[in-house]
Amino acid sequence: MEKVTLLIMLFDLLLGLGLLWLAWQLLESRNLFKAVVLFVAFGLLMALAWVRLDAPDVALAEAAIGAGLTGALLMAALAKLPSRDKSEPLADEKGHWLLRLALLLVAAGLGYVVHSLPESAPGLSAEIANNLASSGVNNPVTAVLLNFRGYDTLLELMVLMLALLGVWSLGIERSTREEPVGPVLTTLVQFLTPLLILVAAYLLWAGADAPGGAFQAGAVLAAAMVLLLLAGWPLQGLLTGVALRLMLVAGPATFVALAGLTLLDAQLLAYPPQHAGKLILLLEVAATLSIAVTLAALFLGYRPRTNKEPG
Amino acid sequence: MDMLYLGVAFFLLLNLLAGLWRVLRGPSAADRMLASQLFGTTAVAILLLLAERFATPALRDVALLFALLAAVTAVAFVRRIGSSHERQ
Amino acid sequence: MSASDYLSVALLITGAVFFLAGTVGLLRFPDLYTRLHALTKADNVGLGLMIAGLALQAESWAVVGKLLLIWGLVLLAGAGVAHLIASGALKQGVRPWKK
Amino acid sequence: MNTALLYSLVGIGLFSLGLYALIVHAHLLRKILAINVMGSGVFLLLIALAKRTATPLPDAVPHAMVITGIVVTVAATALALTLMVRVAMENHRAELSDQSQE
Repeated sequence: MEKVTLLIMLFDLLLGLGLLWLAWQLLESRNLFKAVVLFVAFGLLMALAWVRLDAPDVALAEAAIGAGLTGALLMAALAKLPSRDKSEPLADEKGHWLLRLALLLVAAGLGYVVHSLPESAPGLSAEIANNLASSGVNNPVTAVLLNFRGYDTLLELMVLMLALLGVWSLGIERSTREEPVGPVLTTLVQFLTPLLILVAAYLLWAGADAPGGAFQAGAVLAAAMVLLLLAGWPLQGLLTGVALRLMLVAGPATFVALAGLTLLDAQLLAYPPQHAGKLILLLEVAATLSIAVTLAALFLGYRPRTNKEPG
Repeated sequence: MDMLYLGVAFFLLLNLLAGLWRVLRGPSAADRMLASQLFGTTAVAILLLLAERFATPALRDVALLFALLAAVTAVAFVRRIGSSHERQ
Repeated sequence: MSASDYLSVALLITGAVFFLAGTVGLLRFPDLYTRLHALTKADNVGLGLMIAGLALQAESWAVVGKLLLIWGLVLLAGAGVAHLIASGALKQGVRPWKK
Repeated sequence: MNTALLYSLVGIGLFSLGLYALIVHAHLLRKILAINVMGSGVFLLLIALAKRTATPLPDAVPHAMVITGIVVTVAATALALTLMVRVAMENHRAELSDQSQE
């Protein structure tokens, strides 16, 4: 038994030191492409850290977003930078000792505070356990996200929408000269896309009882769309105008409608327990669709237009 | 068995961190991308071992996601950056 | 420990050796094209052996199915990505290593 | 040393490294990566502190907050990257200069 605990501790120590070392390397590397690849590897190790901290829901979200979307977003942005910009010498760092000292003091202070926190703090876990039966789902994280603190999720969907509005108001439509798609990429995408859609549906359904839910499912679905865009499918021509807008607002609109209805009856987003399960599923389906389309549109980087619209 | 799962997982984590040397050294962008692809596979193996050791089936779903999405970053690299982007 | 446990132990350890071979190849081989071998060592054989070892311990057939699905996906992605990276590099004029 | 404390300290370390890089480096992509690393540090601290329950199940509220945070981070990163590309188009380099230009 003693040996097992020691081995787990060594694993944790190696993972922690690996994370810190990777962060240092990626932030101080001369070459920006290297920094991006290291950042993707950093996300991989973060997922392992979530696993060690008993947070499988967070690990799923990190895997769905870190492995698929973040890397693709960074690669696409890097490709748009002027080429001489990609490996510039780092700033002269000789004069930063005062800053280093100050940050070291801040880190030491924070470390001391965390160290002096009590060993055990139940937080809200008892309240969640007591109310889980009336929430309509069995996974505490889903219950918090869509029932107990549903307003957080509502506002989060609004933030996603705002980010997309920002990108659309800035975004520059550029016709990148793309190489023709080879048979290997086509086959790969043909195999992966249906599976990605299936896994998204599975995660959405599983979210009620096990780790999973709207965020993870939405991110996986977004990854499928990003893959199709990368493989040259004209998704940006298909999803335009009213259809696109409807999908973008499906999540927030369902949420707001439900918030209004519950406000008439009792309290903001307090569902009647006998309907809670169904309402959460409805919200999750709408939120998954909106999250997926919003994230894919963020990757696209400009507002797709119909042919009729003036450019 | 517990000891073995943990031991192999620890060994694979060491392997992964050693492989980072290739990302740091390059020389080409394609080399770095390839190395990070290998990390994805190693992470899948570690997750499956931990799923068995700690009896947490959800970790298999995390591994499944890594396996499914491993190609996305690499395809983004091939389609957007290509391998000539930097040669030293 | 039963016979299947011993078999699992053997499979897991052999799998770990293949992962080690993959890392050594990644670090020591002279050029991009030879380093591609590292990917196949770990993906195809190393992970395959590990999954066989874990499948022997699995509690249900559904778990075995999921494990095999994961292996298949890693194989597909590994093969596809290796091809895309290599053919891209070849087109850009990265020359294969010659002794 | 217990797990929660170890990962909390790693989280603080990541936050400090990210903050340093954010201040020191001029290139906008480095700044975006630095903010992401800082965010990961904060998330790690939150989840590590959520583990300090008496039961084996950790507190689910920080977990839900971090999942929300991860999705918001990727959206904010996408917006920041678009801004960066725009700056690079106007300035011919992805940096903000000290002098205000007309």
